[in-house]
Amino acid sequence: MSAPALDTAAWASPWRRYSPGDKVLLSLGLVISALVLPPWPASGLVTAIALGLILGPGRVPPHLLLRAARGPAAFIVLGTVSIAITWRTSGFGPTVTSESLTAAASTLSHAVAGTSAVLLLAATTPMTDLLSWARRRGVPEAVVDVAGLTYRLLFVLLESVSAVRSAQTARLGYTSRRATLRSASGLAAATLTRAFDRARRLETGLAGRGFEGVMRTVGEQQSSSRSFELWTFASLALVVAVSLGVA
Amino acid sequence: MHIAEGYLPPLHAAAWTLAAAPFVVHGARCVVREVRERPESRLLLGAAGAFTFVLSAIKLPSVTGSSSHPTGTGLGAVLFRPPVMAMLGTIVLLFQALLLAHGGLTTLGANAFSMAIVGPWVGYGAYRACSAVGLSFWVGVFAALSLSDLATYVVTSVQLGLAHPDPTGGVLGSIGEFLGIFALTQIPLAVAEGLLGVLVFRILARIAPEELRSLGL
Amino acid sequence: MNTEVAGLTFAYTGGPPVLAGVDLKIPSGSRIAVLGANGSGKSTLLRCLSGALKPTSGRISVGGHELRHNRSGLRRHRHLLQLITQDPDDQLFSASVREDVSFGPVNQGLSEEEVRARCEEALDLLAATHLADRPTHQLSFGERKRVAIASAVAMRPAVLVLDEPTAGLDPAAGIEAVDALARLHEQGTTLVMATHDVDLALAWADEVVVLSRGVVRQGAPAELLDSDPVLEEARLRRPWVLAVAARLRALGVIEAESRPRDESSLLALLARE
Amino acid sequence: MNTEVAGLTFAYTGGPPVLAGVDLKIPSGSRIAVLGANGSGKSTLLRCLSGALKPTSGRISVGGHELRHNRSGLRRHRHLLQLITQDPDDQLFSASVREDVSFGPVNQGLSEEEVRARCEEALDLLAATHLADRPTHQLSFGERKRVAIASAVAMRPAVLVLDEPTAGLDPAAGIEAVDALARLHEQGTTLVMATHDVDLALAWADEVVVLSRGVVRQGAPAELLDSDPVLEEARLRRPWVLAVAARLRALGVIEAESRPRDESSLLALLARE
Repeated sequence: MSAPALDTAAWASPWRRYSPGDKVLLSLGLVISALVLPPWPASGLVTAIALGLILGPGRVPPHLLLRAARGPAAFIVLGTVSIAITWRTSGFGPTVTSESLTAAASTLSHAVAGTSAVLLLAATTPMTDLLSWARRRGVPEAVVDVAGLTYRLLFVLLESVSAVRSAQTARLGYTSRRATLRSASGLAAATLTRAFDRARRLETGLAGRGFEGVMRTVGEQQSSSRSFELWTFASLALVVAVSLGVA
Repeated sequence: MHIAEGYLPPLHAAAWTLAAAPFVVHGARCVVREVRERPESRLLLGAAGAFTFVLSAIKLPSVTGSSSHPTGTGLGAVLFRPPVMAMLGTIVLLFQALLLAHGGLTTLGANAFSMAIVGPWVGYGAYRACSAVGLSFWVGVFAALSLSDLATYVVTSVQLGLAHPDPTGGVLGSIGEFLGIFALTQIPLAVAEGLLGVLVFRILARIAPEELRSLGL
Repeated sequence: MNTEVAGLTFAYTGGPPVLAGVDLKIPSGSRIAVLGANGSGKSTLLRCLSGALKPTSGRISVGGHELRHNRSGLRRHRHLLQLITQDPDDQLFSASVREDVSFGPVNQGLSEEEVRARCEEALDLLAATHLADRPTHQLSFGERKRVAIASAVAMRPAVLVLDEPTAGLDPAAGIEAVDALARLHEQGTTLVMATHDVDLALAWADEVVVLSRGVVRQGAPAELLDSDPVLEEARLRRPWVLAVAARLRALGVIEAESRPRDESSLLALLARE
Repeated sequence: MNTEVAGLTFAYTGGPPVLAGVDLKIPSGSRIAVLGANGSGKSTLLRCLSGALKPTSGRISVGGHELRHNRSGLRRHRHLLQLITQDPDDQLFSASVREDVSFGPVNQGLSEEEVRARCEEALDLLAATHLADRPTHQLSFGERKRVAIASAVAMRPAVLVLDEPTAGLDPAAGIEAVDALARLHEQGTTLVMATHDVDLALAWADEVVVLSRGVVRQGAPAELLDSDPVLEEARLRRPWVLAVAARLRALGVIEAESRPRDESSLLALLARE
């Protein structure tokens, strides 16, 4: 697995300068509007606003957005198909009814809108910003520390997973089902021991830097922007007004 | 299988979040207590979280020939115990939602309930039950990993079925439908995950016996 | 078994080309050093050679077999060519050295007996027989590097591509690694070594390949590594033996035809005068 | 602030002594290279210096403050002396460069304003200011090494101990690292560098410390690294500049008093002749 596209996008986005809290408000506001309002036109509006902001002012490269959207797309398609198909009580085999199609279409539009709105937050806000925000909002220090270390170490481990896997592939480790299982277990065990080793070495490294039980740092300063918040409320109001008007 | 954002109606999303909350809060308390007693344990917990995240990038052999990935909830439960996994698993699910767009924010509660709570508890329960009736450690590991994988998928199917009842078959019909779709791929995958667990612990027993001991295994 | 690369280009999705038309001819049994600063595309070239990356265009062939990126094509290619990465821990994932070395041969579908023979042979070539029953995590860095090479050698590839085989080793372990490569060379294996060490490249290689901005120059070490434009473009420094020998030739201290390639041959020239 | 080590011995539980009576005098503001083959006890010495290991016996003091292994003693010692390990991932715990560099100063109890100033200064000294807003996981190995050094420098230690600061770097990144060390030296920081690279030690250090079998010899680089018994016992090779210069002096090509310490000074001597 290469570096997650959304993470790359988030660190490079000019929207990083906005406070994470502001972006959480916007993103969750859009998600909830899409969920509670009638799918048409709310979901369409939310999708348009979210994607427009990601690609416009958020300046996320389209190829990164496409790569990021591939994962949820598979689930959404599979899930939609299974709603669209229904089993007739009389007779056998799957069938499609107008009722099931409507249900599928409304779920599809909810999912697309909701996912786009979450992508807006994910593609413009690095995890470290969100974690510092969570710390300021009263999430327990210990939990934020563990999450921060998880975030740092997962890249260290991802790098080693992909290196070990490509070495196994080169030595024909994934050419049969048996070999694949053997390779996968070797890979998982090696990754786990490396994770322990990393933790131990980091512990010594941090002790040398004066770690005595508190993991405090001084990082980015992003204060919330009044105009960003105004724009957020305006867009949400627009979505609500238009949706209720049409309905 | 992570339920995507927007896939659950608001009431369902809220209900599953409420259902998951006590477990996650309990897990968070465990983490806070652990860290207060031994400040350096946050490094080990961070590494455990990173490992849980990365496990899903490991390929398993599957029937269809396409790649599948282990859920890892059973392995995590045996190694780190269900309460801690409730917290770590939720952190990992949040990361998967925001780094990979797998899952979502309003569906985080539902996903945590199936993957960070029910999966680990069923796996850990199976592991303890096996050792209680005198079965070998390896049977316990196999049962823990395969059953936690299956339990996770059963819960996910129930969550989806409740949210999207079939117009003719109702809730039960649609749960059956989702179970049917996933069973095809999930039963062989659960077996593969169980075997993977046995092989992983075989290797660990040789290269990391001290670590296993320190985890109480 | 000659290795040929023709018109190789590669770009990561959404990025500029990293390799822009690379041509190489690697004669059977030769020792080739690949030089280039970080970012020159060296790792990308190695990963294309090994089949881990699929080039955007161009051809790679070993012994006349062109590399095709399908299941059977990749499998054949991996019988012929093996890449050894810089960090040995990327290749050592089993509990014991013997298990690790046997991983490749077992996947090649060889009989148990044959697998054992291959392992013994590979460990012997790498002077690592005494390590066979040790757990991999107890080995020193230099020992792990030798075992990682043995793991690839056990598959009997015709071509061995090594990324920085001496990096991170203390001088004694570095000499052991170079000695092991000499045994593989004697045995007929084609060796391609990527390195930052211009002095080692000059002393060791039959030919050098200098990469910069996605294109390569291939030639004799003493010529290419003494050429100002080549060195400047690739951001390499001149091997000290060449710099010193040039001055000494100009001063008439050593003969005008003397082309020492390493410290010992330079010192020998100075002893003779 | 001089650093002194007297009668340092260390043994891991149940093992033979790794250090057997080490004495060192490190003058304030000097550059010391510590040399020794793998297994010579080099890492153990560095970890004793940093306070991570508690010696079996002997004393370590910085600026007259003797290191005591209790909470306040270790805290004071870490204000004075910082160790930078070989692998930067052992020290970088945060995905944000800026947060990581601020960790040490925050632990020192400085005000937020002062912490920010220290971070800017440290990043500037390491030529890493442009990395402050990038995530750790997007940095190259050489960049991560510079950030790890900056994280220690931000604590303004009087003594900086570095384990192999140039290992694994390509030549350009190696030069950047050495340049950064030169800025720290100018600023008055005492630098102790453990390295395998005898050529670098000769060119860079004011004094070298050669470790073998748990004991050290300390002296001038051009003398210690030119002594056959010292080199043999420590399994080190002679820096090539010394080997070549000795021959050239014998041949009368350079003056008998010439003691070049690196390639450029040797070439300068040859240009002058």
